Amino acid sequence: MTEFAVILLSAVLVNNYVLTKFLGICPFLGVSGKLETAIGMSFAVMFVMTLASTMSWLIQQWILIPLDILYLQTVFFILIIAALVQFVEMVMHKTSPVLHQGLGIFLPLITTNCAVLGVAILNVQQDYSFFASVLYGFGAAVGFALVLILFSGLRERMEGAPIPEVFKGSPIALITAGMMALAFMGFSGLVKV
Amino acid sequence: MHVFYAILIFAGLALLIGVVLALASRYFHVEGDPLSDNIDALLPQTQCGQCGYPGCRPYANAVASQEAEVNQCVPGGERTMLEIADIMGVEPKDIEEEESVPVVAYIREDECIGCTLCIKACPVDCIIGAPKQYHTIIADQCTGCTLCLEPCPVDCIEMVEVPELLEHWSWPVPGTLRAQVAEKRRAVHHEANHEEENV
Amino acid sequence: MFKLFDMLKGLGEQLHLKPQHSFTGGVHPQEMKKTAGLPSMTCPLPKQIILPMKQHIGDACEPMVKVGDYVLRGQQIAKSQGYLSVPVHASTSGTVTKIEDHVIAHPSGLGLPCIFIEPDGKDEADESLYPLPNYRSIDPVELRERVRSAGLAGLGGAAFPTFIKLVLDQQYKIETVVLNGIECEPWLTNDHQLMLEKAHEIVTGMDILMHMVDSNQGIIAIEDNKMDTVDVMQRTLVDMGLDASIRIEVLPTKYPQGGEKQLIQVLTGKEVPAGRLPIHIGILSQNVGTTKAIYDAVCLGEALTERMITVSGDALPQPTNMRVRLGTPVAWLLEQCGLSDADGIKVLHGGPMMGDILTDMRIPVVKASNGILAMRVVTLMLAHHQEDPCIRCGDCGDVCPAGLMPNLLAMHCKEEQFEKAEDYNLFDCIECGACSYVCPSHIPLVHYFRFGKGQVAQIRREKSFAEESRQRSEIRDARIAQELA
Amino acid sequence: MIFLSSPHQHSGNSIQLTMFSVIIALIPAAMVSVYLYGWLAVFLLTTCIGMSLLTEYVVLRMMKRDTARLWDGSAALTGLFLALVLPAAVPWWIAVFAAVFAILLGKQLYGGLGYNLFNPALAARVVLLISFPLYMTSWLIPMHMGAMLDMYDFSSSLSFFFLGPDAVKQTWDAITMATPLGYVKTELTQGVTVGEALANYQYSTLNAFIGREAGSLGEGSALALLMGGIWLMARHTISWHIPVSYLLTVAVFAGIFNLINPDVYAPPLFHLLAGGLILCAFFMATDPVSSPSSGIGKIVFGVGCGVLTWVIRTYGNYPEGAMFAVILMNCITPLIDYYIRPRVYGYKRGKQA
Repeated sequence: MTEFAVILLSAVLVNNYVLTKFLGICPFLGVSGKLETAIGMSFAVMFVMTLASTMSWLIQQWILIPLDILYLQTVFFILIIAALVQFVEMVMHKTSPVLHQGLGIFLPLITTNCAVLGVAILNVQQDYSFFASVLYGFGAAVGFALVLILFSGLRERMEGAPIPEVFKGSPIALITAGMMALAFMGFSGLVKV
Repeated sequence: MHVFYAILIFAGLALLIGVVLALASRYFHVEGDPLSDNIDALLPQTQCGQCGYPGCRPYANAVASQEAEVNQCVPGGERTMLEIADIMGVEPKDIEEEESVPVVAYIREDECIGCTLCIKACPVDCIIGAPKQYHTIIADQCTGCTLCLEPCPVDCIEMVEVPELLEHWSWPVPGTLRAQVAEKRRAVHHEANHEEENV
Repeated sequence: MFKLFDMLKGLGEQLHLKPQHSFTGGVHPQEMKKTAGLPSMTCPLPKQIILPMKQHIGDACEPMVKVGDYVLRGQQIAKSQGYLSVPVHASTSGTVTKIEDHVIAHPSGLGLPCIFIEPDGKDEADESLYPLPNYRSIDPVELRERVRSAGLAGLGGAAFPTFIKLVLDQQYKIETVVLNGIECEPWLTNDHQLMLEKAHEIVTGMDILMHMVDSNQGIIAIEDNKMDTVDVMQRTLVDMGLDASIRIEVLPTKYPQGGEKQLIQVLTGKEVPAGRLPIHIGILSQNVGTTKAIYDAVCLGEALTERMITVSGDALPQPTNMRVRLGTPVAWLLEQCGLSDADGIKVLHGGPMMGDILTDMRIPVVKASNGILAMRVVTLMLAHHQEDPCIRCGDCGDVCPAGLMPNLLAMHCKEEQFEKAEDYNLFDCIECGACSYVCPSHIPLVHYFRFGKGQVAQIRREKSFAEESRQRSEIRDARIAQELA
Repeated sequence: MIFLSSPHQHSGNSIQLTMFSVIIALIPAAMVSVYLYGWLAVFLLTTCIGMSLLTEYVVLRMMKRDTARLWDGSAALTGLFLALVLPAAVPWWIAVFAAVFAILLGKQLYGGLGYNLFNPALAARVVLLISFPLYMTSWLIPMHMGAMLDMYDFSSSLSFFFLGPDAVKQTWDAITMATPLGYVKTELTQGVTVGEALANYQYSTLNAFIGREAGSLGEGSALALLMGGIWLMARHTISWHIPVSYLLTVAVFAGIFNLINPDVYAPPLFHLLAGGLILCAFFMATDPVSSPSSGIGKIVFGVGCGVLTWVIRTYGNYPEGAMFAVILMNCITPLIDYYIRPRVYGYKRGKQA
């Protein structure tokens, strides 16, 4: 039980994907303009990441290792992730066209998102059990979602602020992300992995 | 041999996923295009044609199918452009917003020859009259599109400013000078009249 | 946790305040009630009376007289158009000289059709409304019609047609009649003075109201800065034998306690649900001046032609309360109080918290005019209208009686994000001004809300117009298609 | 003439008034710091405040903004805050760096007063702690403990401030000591119990309360800070919500865990008086710009700060969590403002009419 809590806490706060591993920066900066889209993106990423870590574990254990074709790991993982993203996009287009429009290009981009591929690869590297790896994928996604939603709240607040012209947009967003990363340093040592 | 297996398995898996996705795409197929309805709802429905399309609906269709830019609706101004850009998920574009006061068309009835050409031009059917009779414009329904000015053979239609009503008055943004508001209204009105003289 | 918080708050309120309930927020501006206790005087007739065709909230009236007609005091000169409307009466006898647009007391400085009367000085009264002194034996429906035809609108400042509030429908049984003698605006004392001078008339008016809505519970609400009126009212109640059914509640002074919703909350602990009216929770509240006017209309048969106005302000040599004929120009009123030089002075219509700056001294007083204040510009917000950035201190939210977050609301209005502003309950703002009053950055918050409300209304108008146009255009397209076919 | 809506009267409150009352409220704490560290405290305070004002002035000029803003008191206040959260032993260039960072990156780049997302002083403090951990965790032995009084005269202090310990023929080890929080944390990892560690440290609650323990310049004296904080609350410059909920949460968490295992978890009073908690609770977390607006939001904010402070202190690598907690909660402030709103008149909770 403690082990699982440690995995979750570590993935969400201490080794946050965005702020300490610097993975998934592209959607982090791209879809954080509005709170609503950020929340939609968070759920999409949570779904994809959890499933991707589950599937990658299964493929790793049942296909890649038995057949000794570990060198095809990346290709297999990308295939699975791409299919998952495609599936999510179709469901979303059907159920929530507005969110689909809002996420725009970033939804297909999850396919090549380093965070999603990263979670799949890091997962198998760490030799987790099946449940632990699902939890790890989920935790990483929750961490991503947490940071993305917080960041979009901050960016919404910055709207309309008289920020100097040269710092408007990405520069000030990156400075803010840096400050957040520093703040998250406070969590270091929280769990000893 | 080993490589052959690997390729086979990879191809098999890809095929399987392809089939699942194909089924899913059939199951989750999206009917129609709610997008153009949504855009049409944002347009001011002046039907003025300034966007280059014959009315608001065609422009909405064009935007939805990404044939037209989001900044072609002049009467809608910046607000409409931003709203359209928002639902299209594209970057807002500059728009030439002209400062304007609301105007409606007015027929000088003693000059009207009753030719009905303006009635045919009006996109919202707000000119009433019969052949050889004076025509008149229902000011409450006129969108101010100016499409009736051109066809009139005797140039008896002019655009007049809608009088500012106390009931429809609203507070300007804080810091606005009273003199500025009056001045702007006067200037725009003057310009409109001036243009008319030139035509 | 919210429950705990509410509990703590309730506990705090019980410890601090005498009455059982209070409203959230509120401020304590300097009272400046200089004219309190000064006997009221009658304003002499001006040289010209200007009567706007709309002196109430609702639809404008239609003139019934022509230029050159001779009219009597109390004669109806304009009839109401539409339901939410009350007629206008000549406020003195004289000749109608013209009917044309004239600037009125409105922040826009725009004009409305007005009837101009040149008084002949005889002040002859019209007798068409007969007195009904035995009101207890008269059908409420007839009394309600009297209240409407006498032109009564709320004299507290909002000028909502009075008869609309007198719902006789059994569906909404009115339990409690509240007499609003709070007068929480600084400077104003007209209600205060009226209660001192016309206690009998006010209590009778209240009795008429209670008869009309068949209620036997009345509350007279007075703030504790007017203790002299409490004595007078109490004595009057005892004299008239009404002290069993009507009680006086003395409330600690706090602005905006006189707001109808706030007062109801203080007296009963109940809130008027959003989008509904006090009658829906069984309460009828009327202002002191209106109640006195009800007495005049019913027992004396007099239409509303005169009202009590506080003429005061830090630039006025002789502040006083005056009984003024409706339609009297403000300049005339100020002249009577010794104001000759208007340099560096702005005149407010209403109190300093909710009133407007008058744009013109020729503006006539109307049913809604409860105060005319001549203020030196340096003492007004106008003097430092430059706003500093919002530091989000939240003081505005602490004082908001409606429980809004004014700083965020104003920010959304400023950035023209009106949908978000509506989400933050823009339309539940009562514009009391408490937020702007305390803002350390001098942000004109109420102004932003009014701007936002106006813009939202305009957008809605435009949307509905666009929808109509779209339908007409579609019908036309269909017709053309048919003709071609 | 302009269009101007009612109200036409004003309470007379202003930004300047607010800022200067906070500065006045911090004067007792600043005086205690002078008592503890003598001339060094004076140097640090002047450097921080001076550099903050200078940076503010330069930035305002560069951005072509009204330089009168300099006197609204916010830059001076940021400088004062900054000085009070720095250890007394930092060299001059750290103070300068901190002031420039706080004003430039913490405040002006975000659009100046009213737009900063994080408390500028705390943001600078966090950056320093992570960039210069040695300087930021070396705590000078206070003057009254009397070890090296000769180091504290004017000229020695000056040389130390500008040239470091070598200039006064000292070594870091000789002139610094651990704070109670840091000491307990280190001892706990060695398997020593809290009680023993406190006894070894010769910890006294009274000393901690009146501020005779080592620590940052202004965080020592709970007494001085409480005086200022309660005065501010009485003036309604700050509301009670954040300080009370913050301190209460820390006390409750510490209390519960202390009851469960007093050997591992420090007692509540120790937590309350230690480190920068009281300074943060009364002066940093209540920074109006970066904290929520509504009363309920403030309580949520305070509780969040409390939980994070205790968690970081107890389980994290850093002995002191208060400033991390406040900065982390600053990130959440916009969401709190968005989701947690006061109940509007005429609505039931949850926005139903």
